[in-house]
Amino acid sequence: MDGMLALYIFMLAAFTGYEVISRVPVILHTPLMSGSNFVHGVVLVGGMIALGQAETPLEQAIGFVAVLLGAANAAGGYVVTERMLAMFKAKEKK
Amino acid sequence: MDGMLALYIFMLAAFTGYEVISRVPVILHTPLMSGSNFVHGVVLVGGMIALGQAETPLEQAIGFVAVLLGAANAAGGYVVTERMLAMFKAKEKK
Amino acid sequence: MAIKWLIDASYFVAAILFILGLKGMSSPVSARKGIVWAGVGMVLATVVTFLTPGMNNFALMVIAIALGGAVAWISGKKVAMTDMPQMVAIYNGMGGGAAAAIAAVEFARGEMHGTVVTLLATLGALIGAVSFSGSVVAWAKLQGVMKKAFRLPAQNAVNIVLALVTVAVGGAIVIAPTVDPLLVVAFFVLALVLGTVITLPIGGADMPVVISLFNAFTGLAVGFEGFVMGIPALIIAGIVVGAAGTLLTQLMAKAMNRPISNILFVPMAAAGGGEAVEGEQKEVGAMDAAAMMRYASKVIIVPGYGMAVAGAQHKVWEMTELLEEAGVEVVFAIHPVAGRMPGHMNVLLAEAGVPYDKIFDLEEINGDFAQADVALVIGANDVVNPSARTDKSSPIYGMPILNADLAQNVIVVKRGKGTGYSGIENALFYKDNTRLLYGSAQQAIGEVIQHVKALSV
Amino acid sequence: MAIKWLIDASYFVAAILFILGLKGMSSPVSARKGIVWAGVGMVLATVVTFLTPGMNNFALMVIAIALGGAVAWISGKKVAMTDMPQMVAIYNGMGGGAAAAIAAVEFARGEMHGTVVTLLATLGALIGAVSFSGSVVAWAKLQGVMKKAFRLPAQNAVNIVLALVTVAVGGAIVIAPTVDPLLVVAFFVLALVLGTVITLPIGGADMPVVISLFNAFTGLAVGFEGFVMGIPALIIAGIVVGAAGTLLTQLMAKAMNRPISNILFVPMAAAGGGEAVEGEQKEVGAMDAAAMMRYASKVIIVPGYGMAVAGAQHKVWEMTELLEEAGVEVVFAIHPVAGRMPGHMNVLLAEAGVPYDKIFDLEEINGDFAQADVALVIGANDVVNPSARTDKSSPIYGMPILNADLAQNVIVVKRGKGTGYSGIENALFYKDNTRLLYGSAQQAIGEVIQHVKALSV
Amino acid sequence: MPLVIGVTKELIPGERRVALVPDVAKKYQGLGAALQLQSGAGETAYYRDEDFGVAEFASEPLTVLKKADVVLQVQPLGLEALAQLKPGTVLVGLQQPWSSRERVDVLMQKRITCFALELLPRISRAQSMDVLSSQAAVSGYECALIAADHSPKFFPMLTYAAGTIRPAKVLVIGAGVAGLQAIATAKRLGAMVSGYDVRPETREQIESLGAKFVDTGVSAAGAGGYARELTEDERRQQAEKLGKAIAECDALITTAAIPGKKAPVIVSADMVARMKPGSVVVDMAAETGGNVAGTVAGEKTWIGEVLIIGPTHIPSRMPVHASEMYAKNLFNFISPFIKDGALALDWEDEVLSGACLTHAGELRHAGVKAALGL
Amino acid sequence: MPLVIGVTKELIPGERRVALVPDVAKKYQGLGAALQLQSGAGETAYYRDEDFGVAEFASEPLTVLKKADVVLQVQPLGLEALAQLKPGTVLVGLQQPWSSRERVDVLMQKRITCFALELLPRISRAQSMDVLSSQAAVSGYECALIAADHSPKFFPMLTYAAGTIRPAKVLVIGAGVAGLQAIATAKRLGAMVSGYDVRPETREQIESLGAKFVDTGVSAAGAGGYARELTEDERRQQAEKLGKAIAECDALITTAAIPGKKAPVIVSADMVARMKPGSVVVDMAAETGGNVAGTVAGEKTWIGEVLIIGPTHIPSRMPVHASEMYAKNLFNFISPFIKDGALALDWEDEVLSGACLTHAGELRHAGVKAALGL
Ligand SMILES: NC(=O)c1ccc[n+]([C@@H]2O[C@H](COP(=O)([O-])OP(=O)(O)OC[C@H]3O[C@@H](n4cnc5c(N)ncnc54)[C@H](OP(=O)(O)O)[C@@H]3O)[C@@H](O)[C@H]2O)c1
Ligand SMILES: NC(=O)c1ccc[n+]([C@@H]2O[C@H](COP(=O)([O-])OP(=O)(O)OC[C@H]3O[C@@H](n4cnc5c(N)ncnc54)[C@H](OP(=O)(O)O)[C@@H]3O)[C@@H](O)[C@H]2O)c1
Ligand SMILES: NC(=O)c1ccc[n+]([C@@H]2O[C@H](COP(=O)([O-])OP(=O)(O)OC[C@H]3O[C@@H](n4cnc5c(N)ncnc54)[C@H](O)[C@@H]3O)[C@@H](O)[C@H]2O)c1
Ligand SMILES: NC(=O)c1ccc[n+]([C@@H]2O[C@H](COP(=O)([O-])OP(=O)(O)OC[C@H]3O[C@@H](n4cnc5c(N)ncnc54)[C@H](O)[C@@H]3O)[C@@H](O)[C@H]2O)c1
Repeated sequence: MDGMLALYIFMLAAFTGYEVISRVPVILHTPLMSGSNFVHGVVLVGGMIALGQAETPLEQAIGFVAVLLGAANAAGGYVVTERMLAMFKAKEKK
Repeated sequence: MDGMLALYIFMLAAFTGYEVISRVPVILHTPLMSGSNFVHGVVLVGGMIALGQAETPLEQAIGFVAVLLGAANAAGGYVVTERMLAMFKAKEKK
Repeated sequence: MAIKWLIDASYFVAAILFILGLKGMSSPVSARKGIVWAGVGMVLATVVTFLTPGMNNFALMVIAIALGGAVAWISGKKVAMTDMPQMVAIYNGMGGGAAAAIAAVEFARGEMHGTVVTLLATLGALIGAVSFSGSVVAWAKLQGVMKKAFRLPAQNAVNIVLALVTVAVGGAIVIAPTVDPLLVVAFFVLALVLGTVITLPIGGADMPVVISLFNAFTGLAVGFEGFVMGIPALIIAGIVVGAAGTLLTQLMAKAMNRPISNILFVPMAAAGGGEAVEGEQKEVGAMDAAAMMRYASKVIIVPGYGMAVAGAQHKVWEMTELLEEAGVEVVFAIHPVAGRMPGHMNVLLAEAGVPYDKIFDLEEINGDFAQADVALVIGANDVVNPSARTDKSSPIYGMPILNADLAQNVIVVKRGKGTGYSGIENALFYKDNTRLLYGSAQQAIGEVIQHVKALSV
Repeated sequence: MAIKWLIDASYFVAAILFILGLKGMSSPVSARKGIVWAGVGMVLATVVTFLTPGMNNFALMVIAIALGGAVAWISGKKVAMTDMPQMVAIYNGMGGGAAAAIAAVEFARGEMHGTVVTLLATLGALIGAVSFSGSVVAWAKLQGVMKKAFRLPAQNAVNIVLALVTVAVGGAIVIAPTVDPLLVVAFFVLALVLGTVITLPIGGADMPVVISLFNAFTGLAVGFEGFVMGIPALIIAGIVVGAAGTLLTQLMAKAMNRPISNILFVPMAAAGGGEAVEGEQKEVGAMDAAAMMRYASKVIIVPGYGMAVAGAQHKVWEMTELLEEAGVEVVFAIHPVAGRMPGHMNVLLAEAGVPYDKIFDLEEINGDFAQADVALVIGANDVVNPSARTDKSSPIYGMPILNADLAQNVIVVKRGKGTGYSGIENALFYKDNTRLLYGSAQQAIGEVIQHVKALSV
Repeated sequence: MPLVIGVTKELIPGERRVALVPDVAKKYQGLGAALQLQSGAGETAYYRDEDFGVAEFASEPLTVLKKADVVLQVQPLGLEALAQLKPGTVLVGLQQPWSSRERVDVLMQKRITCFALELLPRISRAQSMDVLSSQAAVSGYECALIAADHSPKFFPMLTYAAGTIRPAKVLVIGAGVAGLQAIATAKRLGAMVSGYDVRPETREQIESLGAKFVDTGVSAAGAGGYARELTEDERRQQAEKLGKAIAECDALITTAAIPGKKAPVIVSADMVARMKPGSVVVDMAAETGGNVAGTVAGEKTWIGEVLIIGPTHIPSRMPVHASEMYAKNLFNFISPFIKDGALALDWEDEVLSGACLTHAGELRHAGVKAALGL
Repeated sequence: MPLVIGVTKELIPGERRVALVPDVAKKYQGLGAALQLQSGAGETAYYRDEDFGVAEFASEPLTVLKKADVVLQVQPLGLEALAQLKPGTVLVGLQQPWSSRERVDVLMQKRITCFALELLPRISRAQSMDVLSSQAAVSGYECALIAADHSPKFFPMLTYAAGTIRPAKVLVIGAGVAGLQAIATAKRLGAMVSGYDVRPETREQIESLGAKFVDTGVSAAGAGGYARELTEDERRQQAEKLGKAIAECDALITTAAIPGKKAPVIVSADMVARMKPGSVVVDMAAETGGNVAGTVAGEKTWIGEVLIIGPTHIPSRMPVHASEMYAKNLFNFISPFIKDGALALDWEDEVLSGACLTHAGELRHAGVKAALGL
């Protein structure tokens, strides 16, 4: 991957990350932390590919751990975030 | 350039562009239009490179036009924007 | 290698500066800083480009930059504030033209590698050329060079056919294994015509939106050419502007209450008469009303019966306090017969807690309007009707009025076209420097408050 | 090829969904939609990954996913609301661990190409491992598994030395032409220890900030591993989370009025006592106060002398109106001796225009507090002091009080630690369900208003 | 010789206002007019002779009247006083034009140019001369204070250590200038105020002051901002709906007058009887017969346990400001015609001619002519 | 036989309040007490006999006093009335304990258990029994109304067709319960209000009502929320600064009292002389001598062109609510000791014992003892 392009992607992704949450209310800090925690659960995909390419038992073992942890990150992150956000069920305007 | 990466850059740049101005007051619409007009004046750089690589007189002529127009875009865009924004000189709080 | 690295790094920094600059420009507080940042980025990018290895034609380059830059700089400095929109249009058109020219150079060199690149170059050329000719037309119309809106029979059909043909020719270029000069020339001509034809029928009131749209176009074109030439700074700057410009166009159209499609496709029907009728009631949004007052030195508020009907006195006072915190001088001008009983306004302002030393009567304040940046008329009508001064046939002739019309700007808050107690029209509402903020005073001032707050961070 | 295309496209879509999801989650209005979008992106990315050509170990993969996913899902469902923070910590740690593990697999395969890639892999491994062990410690402390804050002598020095050594070992790996397993193992061990040592001394009150920091770390680590493996979706998701997480960490630290450096480096000195003292005054920000009320069904406002001193009555009424527009039932509870003269509150509320039918006296309203979601106490003190009910030695013993303490949540607006007329402490301010909103009432309620508006778009 | 403007102490007992105040006196002098005052003319309104600037003072009112070219007054001059005027004198003030044929005869006979400010056309330009409005504002304010002061109850809501007192209910009937002012004042004091008027446009006006409108479904919009008289049927309907509102209120203020006519009786004895003990009624229309059955002008009467107050000379209760307003109104009316110390009446001016009762021996006002049967 | 609670019509002329109102009467009955009332007891406060529920009525006050176990009154009973009481009767109300040694002697002699609510300890719990506070609230409100009603000027600012009237300046001296209420009421009416008090903490309280504080640099913070007497020096300084504020105001309301003592004279004749013509002074302390030199209790006097009003029996001007408040205060004081129709006084209770003047033939209150020289 071209280093310069990677840098641009990095820069733009950082801007995007910063901007999309720049006006978050305090009350959402924890849910948002949890939500972004969920998003990086996509590491699961990396783990899967690593495991998929693993050949030695050591690689397989570590790969297995990677997938296991990644899946836990994704699944747990989702459930917890979802539960926290249930508090904000949009109230009907009377 | 890797097409997929280009797409990602495109996507991220679009997000960034959208987010950074998403809360602009109406009064700034025109200055901001002018300011973003200035920013794409960077086309000047493209023009310069095109002209720099031009060989035939035709290429040189078109390249010359490209640089000329690009420079006008950049210079004019800056001046006009600057003048419009001078209205917003930060007022001292009494 | 070191030079390559320096150039890359500079482009990178320039891209960041552009983004930060745009971000800055989206708030009145940081707008000036924003343009300066972007400017620094521009200078940086331009300067390092000279270092690019293997370039020729430096003399031409310098001449072109000096010429284009100087002319634009000087005309930009000289132009009257009121002519700004057309200047933006013409500079933008030049950017589009530049993008198209770059594509043309690439076509001329016949050096396009791969379908994707050709596709992008062609797209950029199309968009750039349309933006170029369209912007020139927009400029001509706003500048008064071209006087009348001009509409073909079956305008929309013509537009569509022309667009399809142009795209088809573009497609042919992309598909063709080698570059056919004839095709290219035809393509550019078509694109330029398309831009012209699209723009011709659009009325002056809608122009800013269209200019913004072309601005976004140019951004895209620049971005595409950036892909073609492999310069990420161009890509980023172009696409960011393209996205920002698109959003901005939407916002502007929304602020004018006209969907973009309307502007482009049914211009004469809905907005046609706009330019002809002189002295219209010009609307203003709460955000702009807020900005006008927030950046004023002196605001005079003229409350009337409408403020009483709306019960807006508390909001009005809250707004006043906010403006004063921001350093604006705000006072109240009470007309002797504002409202429906002697002291009507006094009762309400006292209820809201307005201190007495901010309240002035007609004789005390009438001399001050000329020095006021904004006169904010809230639900008052007869008491600021200039015809009382001159029109002997008017039922209110001879009544002294508050000289709100002498203020730099007048903002009138009212619900609609309702008249006052005397039932007559008010010329003040049609004056050049008057803007109407529609809505019940309570709610309208409430919105103004929100925006004043947003401006005072 | 088609499969490759499908996978790439899916990753692309997933990346967009992640960004949109985060964006959604930053506003209460769209937060739930946000997590769902992100969830869809996750499922999409995971499913198409199975299609990646040339992969093995599918059985292991499925088992790992099923196992990890199921355990996490169930524990996430079961955990008490109050234990959420530690759950976030532990899941986040797992993400960090996964990133580190991926790096480990790559090291094990010895397939690293080029310095940059090795550098990124190592960085990712370092950050991921620190985040892993640190998060586990954070979890343990919050869960009560690890009871006491634990501080090494010369903690900061130890931290720094350890960090330097780890980085040095990492550097050695990057520079070395081939992967040295010993070095790698040492590196991981060091990184894990580092995370543990950093986190151990941090007090419970500061934990959320630290967890957020580790969260940003994990994001970065994932992003770096994404580079290593060439999966843009990982890069984007990781870096976006890294950036968002960094900002969030700053915001959280700011909301707590503690610079991040303080939290990490001088935890015992400044915040040490935090956990020991029971019944602290817990602060709340205007935004959260606004959200608590905006999403409440019933709010009872208890004004007192402080509202009079601040002259906040107009703001209070404005807030009330906003809340009512949002569907919240709001009433006023006037204590017989609130203020400094009979009818003190009546005069002020009347001035602000509060209708009489929203004003209730002690006998009428005291039964309603138990049904109220929020009791908002504005500059009142003695009249809501529960010791009047029970503490015979108190100078206010025997005075009937408003049962604000029975409300679900209590928000108290006051300027600081000032006592009321009777000069005594108020146990209400230390209750579990009480939050203090510091500031002069005028300004504090003004801020609340702004946030209520932001929540009611 | 400059124009001489004469002002006496008011001759009617109980009248404490004066038609000229020092500030305005200076303005007349600025226009070149000379002042002829009775000494102590402003006394009852707390204006001192020495504050009037350069003026001639006489101790006898008749001396003043004899010398003046223009006489400013508040209450109509009696026949004896009129007899003292020079023929052709200009007389400006309230004249009760409908009340006395005899006085009109004398005015014509002596060829007095008499302006009755009751007749002032109610156009925008004339608002600054409108004494009815300015004095009504004073009256409305005063009547609300009288009601509050005489009520045995608090007007505002009041929570005190042993309980809560609910705010008093105040009803104001007639929402002209005075009625609106009464509403505003009672509202300021914290009462729950409702208002009632036969003119439908008053609903919005009443509500603009934060009060409630009592809707009876009867409308009596008349010409020129005045109300017309109601039919018998309308009265009945009005009475029924109003009765309920009256029975509920703690204080009632009535301000419904019809210019030149006896005030309509809107509140019957029966309605009063249904009021709560301790209620207070202030009948601002007492001087022209009263809106309430049982009102005695100038007295406090009890009907059962309801106190009915029929105040007279209400603006005189606030002589400082009432005089100031009155004097300015008069000045705005007459000063446009004083130039360089001379009077030049412009009969083309619709306000001037509209307010003219008699001039050059003629009765000029058609309405009064008709009313007096001339 | 149940406890008999007796209430008479107040015996002092001008007193229109009554110590029991129907709502409270029902509460006593709910506690098992029987009521013995003089018929028409509540008449002057618009309460009717039939509203008091089941009660025995006598036409003579003395009959009531003879039969009652507990007597509730507003004003202190005279010697004649005291003579009618059964020995051991409990007497609750205002007693003016410092004013008459003779009455105290009779109370001791007849072994009357007498509670003087002036002596009530000013602790939080006792606020709901504090008649001084509740009646002061009434007085403050009334005095502001009296001032507005008597002022020849508008209190609020008022822009009318011919000009603008600036708001009146009102100064309130003494910012206790009554003073604050006067400030609030004058503020409501739209006046520009300032307040003054020797206690420094009143600055914030005055400002909390939107009024200005007049700073003289003298503080007289005393114990228990009461003010102490000032030294001669302090008086001078106060006088000087105050003089200026007084000269500027259009209406002055004084409420400074020191319990059990003659009210301090704060406004000298000289200060009054410097006031503007048409100014109004309402001296709420008139009954205890007045804060203003020249006040005559119960009368309106003119000093030059300044009107000085010394109202007495102020709460009686608003008998309905003043009685309601008073009666509730009394009920809150005595009812905790009435159980199942019997009285059981708990002398451990600091409020009860603190408010006790005489019991079982003893003078219980140290302060009064000292003051009367016993
Ligand atoms: N002061 C007195 O003693 C007195 C007595 C009688 C008559 N007058 C007469 O009353 C008039 C007073 O003049 P003015 O300027 O105060 O009032 P005005 O001329 O009556 O005008 C009132 C304006 O307020 C607007 N309005 C009504 N409700 C509103 C709401 N809820 N929110 C926002 N705007 C609202 C109306 O326009 P929209 O309907 O479009 O909203 C109208 O243009 C004069 O002509 C005067 O002569 C005065
Ligand atoms: N009603 C009467 O007739 C009367 C008469 C005399 C005495 N009292 C006594 O007064 C007390 C009344 O109780 P209360 O609860 O109304 O008041 P309070 O007990 O006096 O408490 C006032 C509270 O307001 C806060 N405060 C002051 N200024 C403020 C500002 N600008 N913004 C926000 N908060 C502010 C103070 O805390 P901070 O300093 O931390 O801000 C304080 O905790 C009772 O004890 C009562 O017995 C009443
Ligand atoms: N345009 C101008 O220049 C101008 C000047 C002054 C007054 N005005 C307007 O003229 C109107 C009348 O003012 P005014 O104060 O002189 O009125 P007024 O003294 O003539 O009457 C008082 C009020 O009593 C009402 N009324 C009469 N009969 C009634 C009945 N049977 N029941 C209930 N109400 C009854 C009238 O409608 C009027 O509102 C007002 O709306 C005022 O604003 C206009
Ligand atoms: N804690 C409680 O339960 C409680 C109950 C009732 C009243 N209070 C407080 O007690 C205080 C006194 O109340 P009050 O109304 O009975 O007072 P008061 O009637 O005794 O005196 C009226 C006011 O006059 C002031 N004053 C005295 N001499 C003065 C002088 N020379 N110049 C200027 N001002 C002078 C006093 O300071 C006081 O504020 C108030 O602050 C009140 O809030 C407390």
